[in-house]
Parts: sequence; structure tokens; C-alpha cells
Amino acid sequence: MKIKSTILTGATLAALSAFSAQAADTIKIGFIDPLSGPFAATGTNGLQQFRFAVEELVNKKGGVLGGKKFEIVPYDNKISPKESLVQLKRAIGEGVQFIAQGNSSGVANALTDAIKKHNKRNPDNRVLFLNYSAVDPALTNAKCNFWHFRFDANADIKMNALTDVIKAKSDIKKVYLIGQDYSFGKAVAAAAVKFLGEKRPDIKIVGNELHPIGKVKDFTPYATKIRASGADAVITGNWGADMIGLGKAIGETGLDVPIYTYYAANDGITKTIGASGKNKIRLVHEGPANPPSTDTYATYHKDFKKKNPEKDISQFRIANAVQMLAAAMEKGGSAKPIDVARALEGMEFTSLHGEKLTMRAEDHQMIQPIHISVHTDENITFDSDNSGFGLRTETTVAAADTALPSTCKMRRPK
Amino acid sequence: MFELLFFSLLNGIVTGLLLFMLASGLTLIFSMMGVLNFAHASFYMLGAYFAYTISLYVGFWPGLIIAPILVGLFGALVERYGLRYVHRWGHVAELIFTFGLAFLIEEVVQFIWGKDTKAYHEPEILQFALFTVFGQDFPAYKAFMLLISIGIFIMLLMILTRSRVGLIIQAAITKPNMTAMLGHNVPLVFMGVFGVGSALAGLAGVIAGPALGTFPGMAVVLGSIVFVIVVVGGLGSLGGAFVASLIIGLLQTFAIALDYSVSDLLAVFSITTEADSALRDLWTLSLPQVAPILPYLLLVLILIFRPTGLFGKRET
Amino acid sequence: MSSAIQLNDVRKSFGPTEIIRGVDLDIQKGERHAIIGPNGAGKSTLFHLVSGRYKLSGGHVHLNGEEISNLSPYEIYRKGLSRSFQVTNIFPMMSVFENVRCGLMWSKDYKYSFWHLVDREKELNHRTAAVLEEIGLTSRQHVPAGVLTYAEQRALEIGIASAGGAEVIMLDEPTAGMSHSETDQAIALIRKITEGKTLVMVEHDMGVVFDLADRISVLVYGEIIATDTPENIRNNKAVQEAYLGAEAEDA
Amino acid sequence: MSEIANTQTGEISAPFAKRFGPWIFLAVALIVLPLIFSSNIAVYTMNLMGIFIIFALSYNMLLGQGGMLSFGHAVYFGLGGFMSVHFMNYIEYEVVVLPMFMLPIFGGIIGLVFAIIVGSFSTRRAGTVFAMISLGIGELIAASSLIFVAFFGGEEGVSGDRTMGPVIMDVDFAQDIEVYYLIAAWAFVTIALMYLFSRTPMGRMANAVRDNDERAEFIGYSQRKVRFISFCASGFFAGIAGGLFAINFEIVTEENLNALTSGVVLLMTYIGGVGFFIGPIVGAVVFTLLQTVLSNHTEIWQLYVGVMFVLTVMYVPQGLTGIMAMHIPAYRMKRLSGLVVPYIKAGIPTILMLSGIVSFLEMVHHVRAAALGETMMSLIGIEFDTHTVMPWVISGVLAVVGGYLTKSQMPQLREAWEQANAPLDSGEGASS
Repeated sequence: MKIKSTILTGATLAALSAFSAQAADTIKIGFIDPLSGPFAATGTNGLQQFRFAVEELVNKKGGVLGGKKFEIVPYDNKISPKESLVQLKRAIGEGVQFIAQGNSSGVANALTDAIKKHNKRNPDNRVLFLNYSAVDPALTNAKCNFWHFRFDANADIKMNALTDVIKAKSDIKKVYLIGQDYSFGKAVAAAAVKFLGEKRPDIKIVGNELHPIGKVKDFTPYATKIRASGADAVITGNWGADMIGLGKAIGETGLDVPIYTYYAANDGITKTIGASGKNKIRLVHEGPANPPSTDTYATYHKDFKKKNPEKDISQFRIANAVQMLAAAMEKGGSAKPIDVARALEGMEFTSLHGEKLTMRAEDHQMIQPIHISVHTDENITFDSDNSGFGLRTETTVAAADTALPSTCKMRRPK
Repeated sequence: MFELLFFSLLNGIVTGLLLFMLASGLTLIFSMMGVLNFAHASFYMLGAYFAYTISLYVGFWPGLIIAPILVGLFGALVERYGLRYVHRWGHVAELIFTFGLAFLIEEVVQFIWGKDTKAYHEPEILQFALFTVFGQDFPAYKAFMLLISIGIFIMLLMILTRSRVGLIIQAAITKPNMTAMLGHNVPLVFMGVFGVGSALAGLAGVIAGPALGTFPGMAVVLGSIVFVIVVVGGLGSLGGAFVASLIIGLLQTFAIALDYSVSDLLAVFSITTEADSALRDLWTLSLPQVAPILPYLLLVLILIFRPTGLFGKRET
Repeated sequence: MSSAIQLNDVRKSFGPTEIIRGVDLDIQKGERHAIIGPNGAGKSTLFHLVSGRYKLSGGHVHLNGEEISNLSPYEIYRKGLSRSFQVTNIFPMMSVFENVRCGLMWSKDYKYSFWHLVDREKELNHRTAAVLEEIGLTSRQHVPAGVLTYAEQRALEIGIASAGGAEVIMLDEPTAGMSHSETDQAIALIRKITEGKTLVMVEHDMGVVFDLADRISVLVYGEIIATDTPENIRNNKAVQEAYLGAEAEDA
Repeated sequence: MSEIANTQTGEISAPFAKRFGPWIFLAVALIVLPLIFSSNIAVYTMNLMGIFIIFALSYNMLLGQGGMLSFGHAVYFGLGGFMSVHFMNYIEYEVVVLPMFMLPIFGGIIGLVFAIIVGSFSTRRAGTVFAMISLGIGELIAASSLIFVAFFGGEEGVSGDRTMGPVIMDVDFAQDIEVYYLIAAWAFVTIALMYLFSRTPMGRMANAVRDNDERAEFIGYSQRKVRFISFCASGFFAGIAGGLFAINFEIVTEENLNALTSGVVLLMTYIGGVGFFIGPIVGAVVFTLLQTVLSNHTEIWQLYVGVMFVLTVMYVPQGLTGIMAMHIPAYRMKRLSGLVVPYIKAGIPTILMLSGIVSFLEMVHHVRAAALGETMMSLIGIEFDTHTVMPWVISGVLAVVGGYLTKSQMPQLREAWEQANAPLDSGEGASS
């Protein structure tokens, strides 16, 4: 009997569908990212940031194109490429024309490919892909396409900035590379080898290790190996649980060398690493948090924390993406994806941080200043995970210096 | 090199003994009831989460005792009201039940504790380096894990060989049908063993939570490895489970530590390979890369060539 | 006459204990042969050895002059030996009809065919219906075999064993646990289905044994102490001492 | 549909309508469905259903019909997908000339080849040994797929373009509806083939080996060979499903062959009912609906699915189809109407109770997950503040009162049930 009722639950829930009342005059942005499963923390954090940015930066200011409001519609992709495509279909079916996604380059690769095909097959119903976090360089190189815009700096750009910093540190003689065994991890490793080879041929790469993604339960053996190699610095692109594990294990072996990372902050990572990574962990990112760059930003950050005390502004580029989307609509005077895309190409923009950003037209890669920050609890205005620890910017690489040539051969619709 | 080997050996033993805490309970349950409990690693996860919550209020040490007891009670309830009920539908249903339970527990944990990693830390008193060799620290907490695991192993050994209950359990392991004839309350013994097995898994979770992270995926990461140990060690053999745990623990750490690849092997026979051949991935395959699949390779090979496991007395 | 089953010095040990200790036996074609003996004498073990369920520890088994020692059960079956089991051993979730039809399939040469549809094979289904008629389960043919009564399951068991038309049929305690009237029906059934065939049976019910068997072998502690006609077995002193005891005097 | 529903019946011949009726119905349904549910997402969902119907049916060849519990069936599905997507690219780059609709064949072939390799050693035994080998092989292949990038494309997988094949009769598969009819056609053919397989001597012996593998050896069949053949056939059909997946999604990734997908197919097959031929079809349809519809409305949908699965295993091991089949005797005796009123009487409080429990869970989840200050949430279009007492009281009252009423209705329902199912001679007068 109980089972019968469980089936009824399903039926009831299906019936309770009219969840979100939808105003006719909104521009929907479909947010396709993991909202359940192991990576849900990152996904929901991004969602809150999107919602906040849309509310604060667009809707409260009267919307775009004479009063149209932005609306974020969340779609759970469970970080699976297949599920992302299902959700993409659904979003398109529900009239969404702008897709935002960021977690996992694997998903981004699937989405950009699917959106390209969709736009080709359905010229009357095109959609635009706002990639706010997936940094596989291929997305703006070999696999670039007109409908994809990347607001984060790609792995190569970040590595270029990072190696500029390492270049200046003459005490670093041996570097250990460790990363997750997939496209992004490999891209990081390849970029590190390339740029270190160019900038500091004297540095020896004492380890270039790829470990399976999301499957390592204990990083101690890796930490032991790093320790035994005598490395003076570690570079890793690890994120999520893999970053937590690696950070912890390195801390425990008593290894006292700088660790250069892409994603070792927020979503529980800062809190878990805590004191063991102080002044050791460095992060390459856009959008500085400490010290606060402008008052506008400080207010924005405080307002966000007021509303989401458990969350952080971990991806500042989200605010950029929202503001630039709105600006592009105003500039082109249209909310049609193709017009927005044309307006976005080559667009210059000043962020809340007061930084000058350019959406490069040739490959749709955002060119922006890149910061290298240290994990510490000193002089931190805005901490992460409410842990007292946060990121303090040490070095900034100017936007122009980060730009790298692209191999993209963009085919534009007529 | 010696530094690497020394620490790999230590780490391997720590991992191996932790695995044994999980595997010992599972072996007992599997041997007696014939149920390969998919939810066993979920009990391990529950242990970590219970202890985390307890540690928020009264600190780490009470959690070390209370959490395993809670998990044990929960396990006993699962046996009494879940497994025993499902038993009537047969073996496959039991297996599927534990499979579904593992899925459900993960969802419930996410519902109650959320999806992110919990800041469950080792107690302050154990946050120091116990000794430093070759400039590398060995954390005191690891030593603590080692001690607990060894303690549990000795305790189990004593109970199973010296006490009356132990003898009944041993009889039940080797000849499941005989025990009932000896006039023992088999359902009660089953419930007890299931509870104790779960409690052991819970204890493993309590001590592993701070070291390996407390997050909803922690059961999945470890779950199938424990199966491998039980099958490789052999049905009805605690000693087998012990040896298999150590083998798997050492296998995994040493595979990561030693950077040999297929191309090194080929170089020995002076065979050269094309960099762009279709099999290039095979030629560049390295030991650390395949480390996580070695246990499964072992599992399949054992099942094909020695279905009794290394020390098993009867077939799985 | 030639022999159907021939056992030479058949031995079987489980660990250190030898259960079957050198059995020699020669069963003639067309004979109805019963094996009796006290509990634990190894009767069922002997059956398992002949039918391929257990591997031999020593000795040889021949079926119609051909060696079948240590072949798998299905190979032995294909050479013409079919058997039933002491503990009811049917296909519980399949219908009674299906049970019998499966017992027939190999003999009708379908092998592992996945290009015949069983419902379309007229000959197969007619033969199945005939067997069901024989064992008296026609009215129950659509019922899952698992829900049959005990006696019906025993009948089905015999039906499955005999359906394929094997030349040699081995029945392991076909009437165990049956009431008087059920036993009588079972004897009639066994008579019918083994008409013109070789029958080997293990049986405890002496009434059944003396009623059916042409010859009887007595197995005691893994050894055959006598093989003879029922009449002679009844009067065999050694048998009486070892096994029949007072029971024989009554009979 | 009862004729198809029952794997066991052994009718010798049946009238035309009875024999072909369900098939005609199926064909018509497959043709008409997209006309009724014509929105893009509906068609897309049905495509997904079609793929999973084939996959789940192939899985049930193992579990339901052959008694083999596999934890690694996605291997054959995934490999079929990878092979097909590679062929899709061969077609695009004109390495081979083939119409696109043939692709699933290649998926099937690689599924078959791998099933032959794995089956050669894994089918020796059933039960736990088989289950463990399937688990080990599943993990092995899934992990290897990330290592062997040349064939599996690593984490991103391999993608293709289904529109690049030769255009036949103006169909280039650019639109989902064209893919729908392709999947429907394949589904019809494979469902028929798998059904027919279950009616062959091989299919019957698979049942026999499932029921009693030892006895099967004493009627001339090698249990290992029977399992092996079932296993190969199952791998073949799983590969075809994988091929259709490749056409539908134009991308195949590691996810297609990992343990998660293996678990999902077990879940849907079991929920549908392993003892019936149509069980997996029901399971695939229901599960896909849950996955697409339920997940749109609640973030904790997996929790509900988990509860549902465990309850199914415990109380209705014969699955959803089993519940439907339970009503067949009453239907045959024309007493189904007698159950309507008790069902409604028990159903309404049950719905009350469940909506109480569900709203409680949803509110807890909302309080924990929403941003601070965002206290408003809506259920069934009703907006309310989760930081006030009322909603909690209401959900509590719903759950308790609903639960109590449900319980009080149970004896009556049971009585009605027994009446409806009583043998014809004794209970005739009492019913209706």
C-alpha cells in the first residue's frame, strides 16, 4: 500500500507544477549548472550570485530596453553533459534565449557544440551561450564559435600571469605540476610546461602528475611524492573535493612551499584548508576581493553577504557577465541573441572594480586584469566561508599583458 | 627514494587498516547472511556525519564513542526491519535493497547536512607532527588512526577466538545452516553482527572523516573498494580480509609513488612507439594513472581464477 | 543382455571422509533397479556421482558402454540419462506447462535456438500436453509450478525427468513424504513412464521397492553389500543384519 | 496487454486480435504520441524514454529473464554509443558511406563483441559472483575510458553531427521529431525482437536457469551457455540503445558507461517490475518522467526517488507492473468497480498525508537552501512565509490527520480487496 502512495507523491508533485509565476516582459537567462549531487555547492553558489547580480545591477536600475527585467531560470544539469543537453532543450522550449553555464569544461564543450548545431538548424530561434567559468582554452581556440562568449580568463591566460610571478622568484628552481586527469587539468599542465620553458628555462619540472578526477580518497601518497621530489613550488588546477584533499595532504606533510592554484578558495575549501595553508596557497583569478578595490564594489559585496551570509562572491565575473549583457542589449537596441552577440563583440566595459575589460572580437575571450592572491587571515576585509581567511591580492597583471594569440577562425552568420 | 618508500609504506598501512575496519564488518555480514551490503560504506559516512554533529556540541572525543554506537543501532534497525523483511523476496532483492539503501542514505545525508564538505577536524591535541623523517612530517592523527585500527583488529581477534559469542559467529560464518540447529537464536545473532559491523564502519567513518574529508560522496569513493577487499580476501575469512586490506592499501599508495609507465617497460626491450598512433594512450600509461583501477583488476582476476578468494573456504 | 549403467570401483571423498568406498554395480537395460540402505549410506551421493552432479574421486561410470565419468550433467543427459531429485527441484516461477516443455526441448533438438518460437512448434506442444496428461497435471498447466501441492510437485518432478524420453531414468525417493493413496498413484505413474526403459531408484518405502523393482542393491556405509532379486534380498542374512532388521521379518 | 504482460503463459495459438492487437496498438501509439505531445521538450523527453525503454528491456533480459544481477550493464550501452558516434564522424568525413539510421547497428555489434568477451568468463556463475564481476568490469571500463582518450575522448567525450549523413527522402535528422520517429522505429523493432526472444527455446531456458540453474543442467542445458547467450543478446540490444543515444545527443561521454548509469537502469527496471515483459517499459517511462518533470519542481527529487525505490524493493518487489497485474483477476471477474470507492476513500487521505510530508520536507529544504531574508516560498502556487508558524502547523496537521485517516481506511480497503479477489463461487453475491 505504501508504494501506491509513493507513486501518488510523484503524481501530486507533477500536478503542483505552477511554481514560478512568469511575467511576460522578462528576459530569461537559463542557468544550467549542478544544483544537486556532489558539485551542487558550487552550482548553487553561482546561482545566488547570478540572482543577486541581476537584481542589484539590472532590475533595481530599471531593467533594459525600457523596463524589461532579467530573470534567472535555474536548470539542474547534475554536472552531466547529457543532462545539460536535456536542460538546454527544456530551456529553449520555455523561451530562454540566453544560457549561462560555468562548471566543468566538459559540460561547456557539450553545450557550445549543441548550441552551435541548434542555431544552425533553427535560425529563427537562436540562443547565446554566456560561459562564466569554463576555462578550457579550446573553447576560444580550436572549438570557438560565434554564439559562445567567455567571461573568465582561460587556463592559458591564467598560467601566463602565474608564470610571470614565478619568473620573478629566483628561489624557485624546481616545480611540481599536479592536476586532474581531464581536458582542463591537461591544459593547465601543458600551459605550465610551455610558459615555464619560455620564461624560466632553468626551472626543472620535477613532477608532472595527473590523477583521476573525483576518485582519489586520500592525497597523502601524492603529497609524499611531492615532498620527496624536493620541489620549491607546486602548481595545480584542482578544484572541488580534489583541491580540498590535496591542500590538506600537503599541509600535513609539513611541506612549506608556495602552491599556485586556480580554484583553492570558497565553497568550503578556504575553511577546510584554514591555517594549514596560510601564506602558502596562492590563487590566480579575476576580480580582486582584498583589499576592496572600489567603494562600489565594497557595497556590492556587503549587500551580497547580508543576503547570503553562508555564501561568497566566488566568481566575480558573474557580475561582469550580467552587466555586459545588459549593456550589449542597450547598445544594439535589441534583445535578439544575434544582435546581442554582435554588440558584445569587441565591447569595452568598466567593472565594479573599476577595471577596464574587453570582450575580444576575434575569439570572444574576455581580456581583463589578472590577480595573484595569497590565502591568509591578515588584512582581510572580505573573508571566504566566514572562516576569517581570505584572498589578499599580491600581484596584478595588466589586461594587455595577459592577452594571448588565439587560433580561432570564427565563422559569423550573415 | 628511501624516503618515498618509507612514507608510502606507512601511508599504505594506515589506509589498509582503515579499510580493514570497514571490511571486517562487511566480511562478517557477508559470510553469515550471504548479503553483500552495498550500504556498508554508507554507515561509514553516517559515522563521520554523526561524529561531526556531535563534535560541534561536545567535541571530538565523545563522538568517537557515541557516533559508532548510534550507527550500530541504526544498522541493527536496518537489519531487523529492512533486510529481514526483504529476505522473503530472495537474495537478489536483498542485494538490491542494500543498493537502494545506499542511494537513499546519500540523499538523506545531503538533505540533512547539505551538499558541501563539512569542516570536521581532528582534535587540537592531535594536530602536530609526531615525528619528522627526511624532513617530512608524519601527523600524529595518522598514528592515532593506526592505533585505533590495530586495537580494533586485536579486539575482534580476541572476541572471535576466545568468547562463546565468537565461536557461534565463527560457526555461523563457515556453516550458516548449522548454527540454527545448535539451538542459537540466529536472527538475534544476525542482528547483533549486523549492528556491530555497522558500528565498526561507523567508527572508521569517525576517524576517517577528519583525514579524508566529510562529504556526501565519501561513501561512494570507498564503497566498491571494500567489496573488492571482501571478495579478494575470501568469504568467511577475517584473516583474508586483513591481508587483502593491506594489499589494497599498499597497492594504491605504491602505485602512486612509483612512476613507471608502459613506455619504460618497452624501453627495456628497446621497442619504440609512434607518438601519434591510435594506441598512444596505452604506451604512455603510467602506474599512478592506473592506480585507482588496480583493485578492480584484482577483483576480476580473483573472481575468474580463484573464486574462493585468497583465503576463503567456500565460493562466493 | 547388455548393461545400461556400469559402475567400476566408484569412490567419492569429502575431505578426509570417504562416503562411497568402491562401488561396483551393473544395471541391465530395461531393468527396474532399486537402491536401498540406511540413512547416510550414500545413496543420494551415488546418484549425484552417476548423473554428474559430483565429480568422482575414483573409478569409472559407463552408460550404455560409453564412459561418462566426470562429464557434466547436461552431457550425461544428452547421452540418455535423466534423473529426478529427492528434494523437489522444479522451476518454481514458470508455469507447469513451461516446466514440462523445457524438459522436452533438448530431446526435440531445439538446442539453444533463438529462431524458433516455442508456441508455434506444434509437435513440441502436443508432446508437452501428452506428458501433462500422463502425470495428471493438465488442469493445472497454467499455474506457476511453485504453488503446486507437494504431491503435484513430485509428479511434475517425474514429468520433467521423463519428458525427454531418456532411456535411463533415475528417481531419487519419488514417493518420499507422500500419503498412502498418493504413493499408489505415484507407483502407477512410475510404471507407466518407465515402460520399456531402464529405471534406477532410491527409495525408503519398502512397499514401493518390492512392488516395483526387478533387482535391489543394498548400500551400507558406501559399499554395496548385496545385489539380487527382491526375494533373495529379503532372505539375505547380511542384509537383514545390516539394514532390514526386524522390518524384514515383518514383511 | 495482459498477453504481453505475462512472460509465462504458454498458449499454443491465439486469435489474430489477441496476438497482434498489442503490437498494432504499440505501433499506432508510437506514431500518434508526438502529435498529442508536440512541444519540443515533450518530443525530446519521449526520445529519451525510447532509448531507455530499449536499454531497460535489454537489462531485464539479464535480471528478470536470466536471473543475472548486473551492476555494470552501462558498459555495453556506453560502448555502443561511442562506436556509433565514431561511425557518425566517419560518415561526416566520408570514410564510409552509410545512412545515419543504420548507426545503432554498429552500437549493437560492439555491445555484442564486448558481451562475448566479458560473458565468456563472467557467466560461469550467477548470483553474487556474477554481480561482483559485472561491478568490477564496469569500474574498469569506466576508469579506462578516461585514460584511453583516443577512443573515448576523455572527460569531454566524443561528439558528432547527425545531420551530415546522406539525406534520404528529405530527412536529415536536423529536427528532434525526425529523430523521434527513428527512435520509435528502432524501439518497435527491438521491443518485438526482445519479446520474440523470450518466446524461443533459448528465452525459455533463460527463465529455467533463472529459476533453478542446477536443474537446467539435468535436462540437457549448460547453464553457463544459456547465460552466455542471454548475456550476449542483452549486450547487443544495450549497444543499440547506446547507438540511439549517440544519434539523439550527438555526444557520448564517460557518463554513459559508468556505475551511475548502470545503477539507473537497475533502478528503473526494478521499479517497473522485473517479472513482466512490459515492466522495464513502464519503469523507463516513469523514471524518465520523474527525472525530467519532478526535477523541474523540486531540488530534492532524488530523495523522493530513493524513498520510492527502497519502498518498492521492500513492499512491492514485483514493481509497478506488478501492482497493475494484481488487478487482472478482479478485472477478469468484472469486479474492478467494487474497488473504486475504497480506493478513493483511502486515496484522498493518503494524498493529504503525503502532501503534508512533502510540504514539510520542501519547507525544511527551502529554509536551509534559500538566501537569507528570502523567506517566501511557493507550493502549488500558494505563496507563504516559511519563517512563520502557520505553514508548519498546516503541513503537520495534514500529515497526521491524513495518516490517521489513511490508517482507518485500510481495513475497509483490505476487505474490499479480498472481496474483489475472492474465488468466483464464494464471493459472487457480495461484490459490486
